[in-house]
Amino acid sequence: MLDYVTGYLSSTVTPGQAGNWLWALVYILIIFGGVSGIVIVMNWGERKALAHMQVRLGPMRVGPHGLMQPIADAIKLLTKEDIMPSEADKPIFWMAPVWVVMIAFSVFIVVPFGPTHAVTDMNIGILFMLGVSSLGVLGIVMAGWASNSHFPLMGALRSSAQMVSYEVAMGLAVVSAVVMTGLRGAGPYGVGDGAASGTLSMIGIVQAQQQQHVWFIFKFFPVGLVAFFIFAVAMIAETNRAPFDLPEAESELVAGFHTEYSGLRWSLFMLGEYAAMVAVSSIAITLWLGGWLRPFPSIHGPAINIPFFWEHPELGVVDFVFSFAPAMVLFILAFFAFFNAARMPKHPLLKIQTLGLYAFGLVLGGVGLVLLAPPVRDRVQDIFWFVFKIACFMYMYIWYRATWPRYRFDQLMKVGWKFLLPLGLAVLLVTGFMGLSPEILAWLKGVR
Amino acid sequence: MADETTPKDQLKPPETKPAAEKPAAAATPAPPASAAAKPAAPAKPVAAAPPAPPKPAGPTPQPWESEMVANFKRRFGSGIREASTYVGQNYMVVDASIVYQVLQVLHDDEGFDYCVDVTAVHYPKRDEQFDLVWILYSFPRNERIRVKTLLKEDAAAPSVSSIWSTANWLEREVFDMFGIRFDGHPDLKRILLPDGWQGHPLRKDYPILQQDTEWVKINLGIESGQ
Amino acid sequence: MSIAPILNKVFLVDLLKGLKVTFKYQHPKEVYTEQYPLERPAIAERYRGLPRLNVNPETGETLCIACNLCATACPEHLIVVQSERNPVTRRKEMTSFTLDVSRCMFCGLCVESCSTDCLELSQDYEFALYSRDGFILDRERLERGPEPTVYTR
Amino acid sequence: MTDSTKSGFYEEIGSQQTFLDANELVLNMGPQHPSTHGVLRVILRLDGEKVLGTECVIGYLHRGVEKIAENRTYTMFNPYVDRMDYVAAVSNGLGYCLAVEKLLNIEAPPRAAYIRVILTELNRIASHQLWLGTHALDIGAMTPLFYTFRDREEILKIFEKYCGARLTTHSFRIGGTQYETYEGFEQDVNNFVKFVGPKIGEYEELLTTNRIWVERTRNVGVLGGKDCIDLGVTGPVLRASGVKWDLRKAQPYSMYEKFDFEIPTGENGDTFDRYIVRIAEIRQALRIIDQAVNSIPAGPIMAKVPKVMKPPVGEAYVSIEAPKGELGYFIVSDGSTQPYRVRVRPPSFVNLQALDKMVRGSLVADVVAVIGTLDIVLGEVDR
Repeated sequence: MLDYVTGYLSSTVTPGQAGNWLWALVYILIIFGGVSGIVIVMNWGERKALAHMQVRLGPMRVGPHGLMQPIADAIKLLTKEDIMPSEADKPIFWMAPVWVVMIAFSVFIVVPFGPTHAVTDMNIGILFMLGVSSLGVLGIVMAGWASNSHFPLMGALRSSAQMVSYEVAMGLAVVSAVVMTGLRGAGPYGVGDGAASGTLSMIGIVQAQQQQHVWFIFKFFPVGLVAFFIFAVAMIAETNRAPFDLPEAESELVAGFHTEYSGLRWSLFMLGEYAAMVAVSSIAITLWLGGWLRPFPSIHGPAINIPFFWEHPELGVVDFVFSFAPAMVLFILAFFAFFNAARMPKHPLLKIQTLGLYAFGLVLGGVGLVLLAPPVRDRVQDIFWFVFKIACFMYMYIWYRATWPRYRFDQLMKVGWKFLLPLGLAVLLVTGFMGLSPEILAWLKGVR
Repeated sequence: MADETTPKDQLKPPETKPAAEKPAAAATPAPPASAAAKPAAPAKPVAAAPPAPPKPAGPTPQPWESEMVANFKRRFGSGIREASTYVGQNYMVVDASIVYQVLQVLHDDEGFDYCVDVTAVHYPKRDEQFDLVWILYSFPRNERIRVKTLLKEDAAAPSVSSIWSTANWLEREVFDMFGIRFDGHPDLKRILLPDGWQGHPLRKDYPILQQDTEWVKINLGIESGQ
Repeated sequence: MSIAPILNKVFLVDLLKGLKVTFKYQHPKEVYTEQYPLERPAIAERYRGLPRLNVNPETGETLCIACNLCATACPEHLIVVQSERNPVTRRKEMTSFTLDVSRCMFCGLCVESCSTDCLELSQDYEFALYSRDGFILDRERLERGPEPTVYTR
Repeated sequence: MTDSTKSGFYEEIGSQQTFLDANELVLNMGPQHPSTHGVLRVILRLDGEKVLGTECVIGYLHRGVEKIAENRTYTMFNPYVDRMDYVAAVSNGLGYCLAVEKLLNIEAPPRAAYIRVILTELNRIASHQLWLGTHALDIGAMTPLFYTFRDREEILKIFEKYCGARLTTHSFRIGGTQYETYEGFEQDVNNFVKFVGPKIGEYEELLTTNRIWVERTRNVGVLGGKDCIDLGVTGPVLRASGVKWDLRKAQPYSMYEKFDFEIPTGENGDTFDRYIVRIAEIRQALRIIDQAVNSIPAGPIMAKVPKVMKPPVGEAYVSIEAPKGELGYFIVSDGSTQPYRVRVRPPSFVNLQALDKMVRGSLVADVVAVIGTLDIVLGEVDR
């Protein structure tokens, strides 16, 4: 058994590719649990971060600094009365949240948390992701229709229109990234040491970035950046988050498509929404931000040739230093926990909470210590960087939500069709042109 | 609160107060009393206009002399029953038959382009039960004027919503509260009270505790809204 | 047409400015929330809270002279003062005093009308009950005055 | 959706066929809706998201204030007016007191008038801040709500220290004010003026230049000056349409003529202009407060008022510039201790009437923005 495990751990392909069904199942379970965990943390984090941006405290009562709040919420939602409107289309009403969650999670099959840490690696991975994630809108339309109520219906209609519009711009941005994988990195900022073949595989895309020694966000600067920007905007619209949260615009449509939902079904919608946020963030990370690669992924070996950084004599040291990052982040979190525990008001009622916060800090510190151990340190690198990037994206989501007003429906369409779509086309054209420019230049020379 | 169950007898007086307090409040003049006092000054401002007011102290309405009033008097003759100034505020009392023309002229020719308010006052003891009051303001003249007319109980008033759109809701409110109908109003129905409500609450013969118990029973499913 | 507005538009300066404001306020020092039962709010001296009947601190006798002015002044008519004439001193003495706080709007007119220092609106604001009956305060409760809630687990 | 047609609801509402040969969608916005600011119910007739017509159903908060007034003495009715426009209770009280003073033919002493001005202007700021927060929330910006409420809290603290109540203050009495300023009042007010100036800059940073905010509010709910006057719309809504009219200047009351301030006006009469006008009004109010608090005269705070108020027979209409618009009181006295009739001219009620004209042909999201920009308080609409 142990041999089996270690044998797998040293393998270089994903379980899906290896045809290793048992490990695939384990991965599915881990991803399901992990993404649910991210959603739970995000739930707490969103409420806290939003609260602090709004000069509030957020949840403070359930556990120290409200750490237990998501769990309390979950218990409350699960034990709530299950209300189904009498006029609702019952099977569809029942199916809609399940559908949303199912779709949101099936996307994660191809998300590479590391070179081997994915359920499978399809050769059409990115296509699969785009295709499956856009099926999520079906659940929203189902919910809106089945509720037999006007607000949900309008929310569903808005949602479908919005998703369809932004799929296009999103697709164009993605295509430009996919094109980049096939370019040898020529052009004005051309770098790289080999001819990468174009790929749609998620892992392949990250490996292309590794080979070309550049995150695609910086490739053909600012082309990659603009493509990323298009994707980032479309991504927010796809997941119905502020400032594009029209389908559930609270002040207009009460709660949009899930107005009639409550309790468990509602929480499934929330789970689906947050999982979808994580999913599209992972696409963005994979395509533009180097996936599981750490920052400056190429500064570690002698064959370095990155335009932004000069040659460095102690290249191995960089790798070494970065390998401490996971533990450091956990130590910082533990420090914050201790710091806040020490700052807790001295009040007999808060004794348990203070102790709890100390314990939480200890747990974080302990995990950090474990991550210091060399074998774990090496193994956890990829996943850590991926999750860290996801966390940054989640923070951005919260930050936007706290700051900006909401677009109106027609303006949303305008942004999608009149701004992002032409920009996406332009980016695609420029990407192709920049990639091909040496050949074109050569051809032009030949003509002359 | 330990004592919240003990003094059961103490609960009684406040509980029964709404009904019992009316006579007590009548020590200081209450609606019945003031209504009874009405005959003493039946047509208040109109009767009070002559220089011998019932109260010795306080300001009295002075005749309002101005070019505009002279114009109106010339044009409508005795239709302008009174034009006075009271505490620095001008008002005209106009016959119900010509009030629409007067208001039209005020809007079109005299520049009273802003209808501040339409309201009514009920004098049940009077022959013409209602004072209908239009409060107008003129932006160019920076001047206010009140136009009043006296209405019999079942008489309809002309609607001025064609002159000032703002009168639409204000007239609906007067209809709702006093039951005064407005001829030519585009959509005369109750505005603050529910559609099927019986009675017009701001009439003086509608006591403060009265309610449409039937409506409450049907629509709210409770015995009383109080 | 200067270039600055165009640049502002292209580089999303207007949006970033907003982000800066919200980011700045994340500092824990900016938090404005009061953790209510732990932190007691500062109540102004003139606060109009739960009514109280004052007694003479030396003798413990009520200061109320049963003049009924508060009951007359109350817009909601929620004060009922009952009194009887003491045959010895020939003065009116208050026998009962009830005040229905559930209908009180804390306007303070009763306090203004009180000819002695008896009736007062105290600084107590924590008065929540499960039944409306408890809001009808009798003389004993009013003289006892505010009973600040003590929070325990 | 088929079931709602069965009930006859569409027929009742008068739903018509749209050009695509489909039924209009009748959307019941409210009375329980996050952004109808209380219990306003708007029946929207929609073609898709486009508004074909609206009908306001109001009265859910009707408490019969005018009837109550007829059964209370002049003094006793004073606290009730606070409950109409409860976010600007001080203004309500000022209007009522001025109206009764007019009937009694008395005038508040200068010190009282100054205190009244300070508190009313503070209340105007509080009202506008609350409006800004909720309006921004309607348009989707969550955060300004909390910033404005945080700053409004400082005003409420001053109110609490001054008169003992935060919201429904009942701070003015007929003939003056009941309370002398507390120790440190001037200091508090001055501190507030200094404190809130930069904060307004922050609201503006979040909203004024923000492209989403501008797009959401520009050319939304446009109301021209002529329409405003025809519809009787007053207050910031009127001024945003370019009509430079403010009762504090046009017919000064309570010594407003002594203060130096400007009337901010807009040009287009759209939602954005109304926002700009209100923000500018907060700044002007700060100016007035600054002048008033630094030149507050000494002297009595109460005129000689009879214990039992019996205004002579007569009637008077007095109006003030409340944060929402012209707030008028038409009081008829029959010489007794109780008013014979009190009519309140509520700015919110009249302004709300313009909703239909403003949203016809726009989208559902604009309805929300326009309801917000009208700054209605349902306590005042329904009274």
